[in-house]
Amino acid sequence: MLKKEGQIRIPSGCAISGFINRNGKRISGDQIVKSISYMHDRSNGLGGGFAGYGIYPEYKDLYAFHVFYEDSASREETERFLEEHFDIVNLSRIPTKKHKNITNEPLIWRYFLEPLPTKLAASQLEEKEFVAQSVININIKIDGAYVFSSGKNMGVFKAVGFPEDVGEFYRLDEYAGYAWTAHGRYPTNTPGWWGGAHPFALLDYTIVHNGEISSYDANRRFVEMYGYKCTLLTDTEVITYIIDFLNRKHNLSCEDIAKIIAAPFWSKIDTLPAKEKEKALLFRNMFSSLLITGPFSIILGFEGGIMALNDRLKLRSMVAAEKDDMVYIASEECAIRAICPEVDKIWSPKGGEPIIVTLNNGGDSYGN
Amino acid sequence: MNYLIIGNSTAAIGAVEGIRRLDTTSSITILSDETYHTYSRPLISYWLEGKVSDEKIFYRPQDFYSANKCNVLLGKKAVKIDRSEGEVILEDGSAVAYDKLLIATGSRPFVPLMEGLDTVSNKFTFMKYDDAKAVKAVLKPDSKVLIIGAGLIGLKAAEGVYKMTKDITVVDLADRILPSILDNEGSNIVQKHLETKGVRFILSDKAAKFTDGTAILESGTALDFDILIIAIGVRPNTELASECGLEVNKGIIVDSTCKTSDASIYAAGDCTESFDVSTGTEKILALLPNAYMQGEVAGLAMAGGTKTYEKAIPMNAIGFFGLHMITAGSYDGDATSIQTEGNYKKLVLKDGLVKGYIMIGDVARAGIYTSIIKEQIPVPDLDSELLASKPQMMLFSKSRRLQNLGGVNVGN
Amino acid sequence: MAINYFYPDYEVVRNEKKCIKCKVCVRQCANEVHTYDEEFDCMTADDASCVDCQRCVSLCPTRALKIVETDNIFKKNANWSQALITDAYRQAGTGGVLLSSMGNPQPYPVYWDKMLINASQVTNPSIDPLREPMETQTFLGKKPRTITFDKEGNITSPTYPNLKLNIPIMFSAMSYGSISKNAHESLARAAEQLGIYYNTGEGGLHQDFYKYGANTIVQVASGRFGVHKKYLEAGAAIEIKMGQGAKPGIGGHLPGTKVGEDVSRTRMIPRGTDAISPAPHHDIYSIEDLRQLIYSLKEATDYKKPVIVKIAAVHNVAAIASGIARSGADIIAIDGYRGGTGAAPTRIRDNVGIPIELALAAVDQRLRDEGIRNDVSVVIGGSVRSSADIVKAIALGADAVYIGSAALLALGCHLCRSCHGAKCNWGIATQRPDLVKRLNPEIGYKRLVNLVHAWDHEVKEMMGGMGINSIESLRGNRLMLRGIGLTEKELEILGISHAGE
Amino acid sequence: MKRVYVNEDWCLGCHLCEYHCSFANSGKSDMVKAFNGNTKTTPRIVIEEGDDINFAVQCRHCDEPLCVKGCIAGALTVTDGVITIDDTRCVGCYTCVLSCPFGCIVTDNEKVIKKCDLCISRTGEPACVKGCPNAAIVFEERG
Repeated sequence: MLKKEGQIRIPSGCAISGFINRNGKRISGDQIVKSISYMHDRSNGLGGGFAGYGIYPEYKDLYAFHVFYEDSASREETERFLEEHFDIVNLSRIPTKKHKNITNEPLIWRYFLEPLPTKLAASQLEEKEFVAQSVININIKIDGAYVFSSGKNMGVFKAVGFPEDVGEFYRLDEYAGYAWTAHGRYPTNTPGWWGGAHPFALLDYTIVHNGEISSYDANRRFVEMYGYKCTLLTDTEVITYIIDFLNRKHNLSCEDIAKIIAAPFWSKIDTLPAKEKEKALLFRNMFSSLLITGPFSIILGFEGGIMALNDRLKLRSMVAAEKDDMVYIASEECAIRAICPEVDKIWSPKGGEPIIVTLNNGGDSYGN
Repeated sequence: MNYLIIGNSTAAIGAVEGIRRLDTTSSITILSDETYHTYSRPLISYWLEGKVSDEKIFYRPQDFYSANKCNVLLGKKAVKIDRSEGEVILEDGSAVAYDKLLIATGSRPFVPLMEGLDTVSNKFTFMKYDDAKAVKAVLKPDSKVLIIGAGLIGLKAAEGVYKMTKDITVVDLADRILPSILDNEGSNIVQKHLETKGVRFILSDKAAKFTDGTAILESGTALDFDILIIAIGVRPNTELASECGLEVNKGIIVDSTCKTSDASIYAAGDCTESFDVSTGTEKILALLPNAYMQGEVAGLAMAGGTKTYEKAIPMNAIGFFGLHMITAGSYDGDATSIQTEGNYKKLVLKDGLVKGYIMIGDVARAGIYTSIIKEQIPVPDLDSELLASKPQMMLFSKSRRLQNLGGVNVGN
Repeated sequence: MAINYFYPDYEVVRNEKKCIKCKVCVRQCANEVHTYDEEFDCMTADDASCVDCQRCVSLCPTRALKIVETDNIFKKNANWSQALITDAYRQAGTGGVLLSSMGNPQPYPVYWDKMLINASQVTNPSIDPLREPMETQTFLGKKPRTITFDKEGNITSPTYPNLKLNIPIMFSAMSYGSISKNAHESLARAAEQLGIYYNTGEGGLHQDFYKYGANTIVQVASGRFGVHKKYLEAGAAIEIKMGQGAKPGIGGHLPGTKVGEDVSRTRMIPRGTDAISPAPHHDIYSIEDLRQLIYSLKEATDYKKPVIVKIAAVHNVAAIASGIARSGADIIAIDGYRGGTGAAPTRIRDNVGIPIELALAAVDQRLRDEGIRNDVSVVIGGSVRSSADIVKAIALGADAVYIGSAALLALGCHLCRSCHGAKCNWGIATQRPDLVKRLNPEIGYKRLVNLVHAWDHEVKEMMGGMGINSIESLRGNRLMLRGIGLTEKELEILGISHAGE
Repeated sequence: MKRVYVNEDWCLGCHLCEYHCSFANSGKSDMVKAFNGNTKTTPRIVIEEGDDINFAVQCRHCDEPLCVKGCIAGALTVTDGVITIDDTRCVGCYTCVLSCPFGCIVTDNEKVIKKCDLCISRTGEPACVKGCPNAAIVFEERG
């Protein structure tokens, strides 16, 4: 019998797409569904998903947890846990539409929460760390429950199926966000599990990823030293944790994170000006186990922006385009042209060179 | 530039090769009173013996003159040097002009006046190809050969005829053979060796008079012979030089570049005097290597070079009937000698230097001794224990070895 | 006494048809096995003196020689092997401790040979090292836990001295005394050319080799031979030797016969005296004491040099390593029980310690479990025999490897395991001038460079096959390994899955 | 030009160079044949052995070769810096033995002298250098 995510390492090939409006203008989810649908052949029906930013303006200060439950027992247990640690402002099933290609769906719930001040104070943790640990706790400890989205004013929607079907299933045309990412999955070692679909998210970080990294276990064993637990054994999961670790725990910028996970070659470092060289050397030395090798193209979503990055040898395809205040990134050009036929500029980013786009005006991430 | 060389033997060839190292275009003219392509004089005994063929007696390949762009006038004898006109007058009265002239006239056999010699029909000297050819023409199996002179030429002549006839008698006024290169012990060893081959020696005696076919010695002994070879000694051909006013002592006087007292005239080879570093005296060193070296230096100097030749010493390598001997330098000094069966070695030291040596039989690596004498390496710089045992590089200091065996500019 | 007679272990076989009596074998055997008999114009051999070092075999120009194992046998006994019986006879004759050298030759499992390496197919491209950059450069030493910058972007958090290795291979500690000066020169020059490090061992640093200091690790061992301020400052790093894989728990002993003029000066001991390294450091009876020595050495060198602590792989190695990591060491070197030695009691060499593979896996996991793996680098040695062993070691979690025996092989060692006899025919483990000169460092260093380059090339090929283009992505990447023929327990300790899983 | 150089620090006195030289000059296809037959070829290389030091000596191929200059038969010639002997011209007078400052002209019972020709005509690399186990003799360009 095939093992699912968490029981065995799951490599996978994929399609990714994403876009952002620099001015925070909110765009309907049907655009991202259309874009990813053009790369149908890059998926095999075993997973599709989306992340939208700026989609919950009415609850923008609350953590939005999206949770899969295998049964009501796990829901009850989870809700007990949530009630213990959080103030649950709103809870509901996530609206879906029956779709012939989407089957075996679990219970899919959404909670808008904020940590209970007493619990937060007692934990002596920062708020985000408190939330992250809570997510990890649920995912590890509560059998049958899986939190797949946990950021503010953003949400992940994923399922087993082709991404365009998943988009319809989740009725994404009813959401609007300033940034969207999408993923069509082509895994080679799983029967397909809803939790294992992409994007993978922790807090407001989401990752869609195309590739199969060969540094996986080196990366995993390193981040696990710092309180992370890679339960899914997927690349996306470990990349998300790495980014969370570097950004949230080390306060490093996206640019610096790119210099660590797709570090410049030593030969390139040798040619850098002294100050840059010192930094690059230290990064590579200090975070050597966070270098990601093997093919990948990723789109990282976060509050107020997205970053796209290729592995340093550019072993996976990825193109980027601009049109007015829009920036598009996708595995294939067709996925961009599908929703933006006339672009101002289109290019193929070099391996290891990040594309980082944040909202103008210091990030009015709510796009109002 | 017109180079003119009188002579066509070793020194002349050395000069051609010297000139051509620096000057590949100017004209070189060679005058020779013989009619042969340049040949090696020391090879005539081997030719007579049959060990060297007609082709191999030549000192350089047949294309030597053309390859070196030499104009060769064979059978032309130079009779006068006109220094004021810068030309050499030939026997036929014609003149050859020169800018630089080399006198490489060599030497000739010395034949003293002896009573009745003119009555001897088969009498020969033994220096030129023609001499050897003449001997060969009359040499028959069982010919009785009488050789006057037990020096290098006489004994080589003996070896040369030996294949045809074993009836050889050598007479010398000296009390031992090869007196010019060997000491008493050495002479004895070589004499005994030759006597085992059947060569007879009559020493401390001389021919008093001749009739055709018989020589009467001073001691009264009468010796019948079919062929008489006179090998008493040689004399340098210095007449051309002296007659035109160049400085001549026993040989033509030259400096370390072989220049004579006339700046445009050089001399090299057996007709000159060299400075013997082993004795510190000027002397005629009628030796083939010496002739070549002088010729080469002269050629280089004539073409504008500055190389000098000042490390000459008397030295000889020769063998008779399979017994080899190598000698060099002077024997005046403290000698240590070792004699073992078939081998003899003598090393002579004086004033803290190695001055000379004799090696007979085992002559391996003798050149190391030769170089020690020529380079005048002080004995304290050598491993004195090893010095007498055998010639070897181990004699030298490590730094000198390094220079010799690991360094650059090898052999300079 | 007849009981003291042992039939030789090896026999010299000479093909008389091929032998040209050149006598190279006679001239080259320091054990005087070969002789030429003038009277009978024939070659003879004294098999009893032969150690099977293969010198004569290698130099025989007509390939007329071979050495074979004797077929003289004692009555077969699966329990009492012939070697054990002979050893008992020997000890009954001498009353002495048996001595051996080089690494443990007993048939224990070799875990390197029970692990297989992964390669990419289809879903993930392998990388061609001839076309793409393939990085094996690495740094050894403590890494900062945090990084902070000032407003101008200058780094303000503390950093620590690290060793830069172009290739994750270093030459193990081998003292001048146990090996020859020419062997040391070969190692030093190779290290310099390769951009790696060699290690003085506990014999001090010969004055001629201070110039290679930037590529030298200077060792401080229990005998403190040759240790002084200039020595400490000369090296790129300082290694405290607590133990050695070949002889855990005991010290060292260089006989006075090997302490000639040069060795005496380098070790700072009188000529001709035995150099005895005590079993423990007599100023280190506990982990706190080790911390004191580490910081004394750092004080002495102004905190500019990383400090390595080398231990033998013993049962409790993971806990010991954790203690060392928390004692201020920058690098932990672990030496497995197959590691070489110039001399060790046979029973200790063959029975004490544990395999380096298991020790490494345990130490790496322990340090990660404690979250301190980035505080120290881990270097392992003790029989790294090929580039494949290196790939496996790094995948298990090592930062770099020490090679000792392999380096000596490059210099000509034939593993005859007779170093303690001091008559090494290859000019390695000897101080006899006529033998030492057989190792020409000009040849030696190039062979070392070749070996390391070849291995580096192979490591890169294997990395490329795995789709990895930088050594740090291989480090600790145990998914790249699969066990074969291992028990659940062994797999668990190694932290790897079985082949097929 | 490339020459054979000796580094006596590394010479082991093993004499292999001698044997390789003899073999190379023997014309035999196999070293065993070269030595176990009736005729043995004299090596053109000489080993000197001392208490602590050994080294091999062979023709230095001098820039100003006294052997060539002194040869009475024109048998020794220089081609591209390499001094060779023409067996058919040599008469065995040994003037070269007398002249060579390194003692590198070798004689045996045959009429003609023997000397190192750097194995130019055979392998291009001197057999002695190839056969030296310790790089005590090397074939290289210096200066």
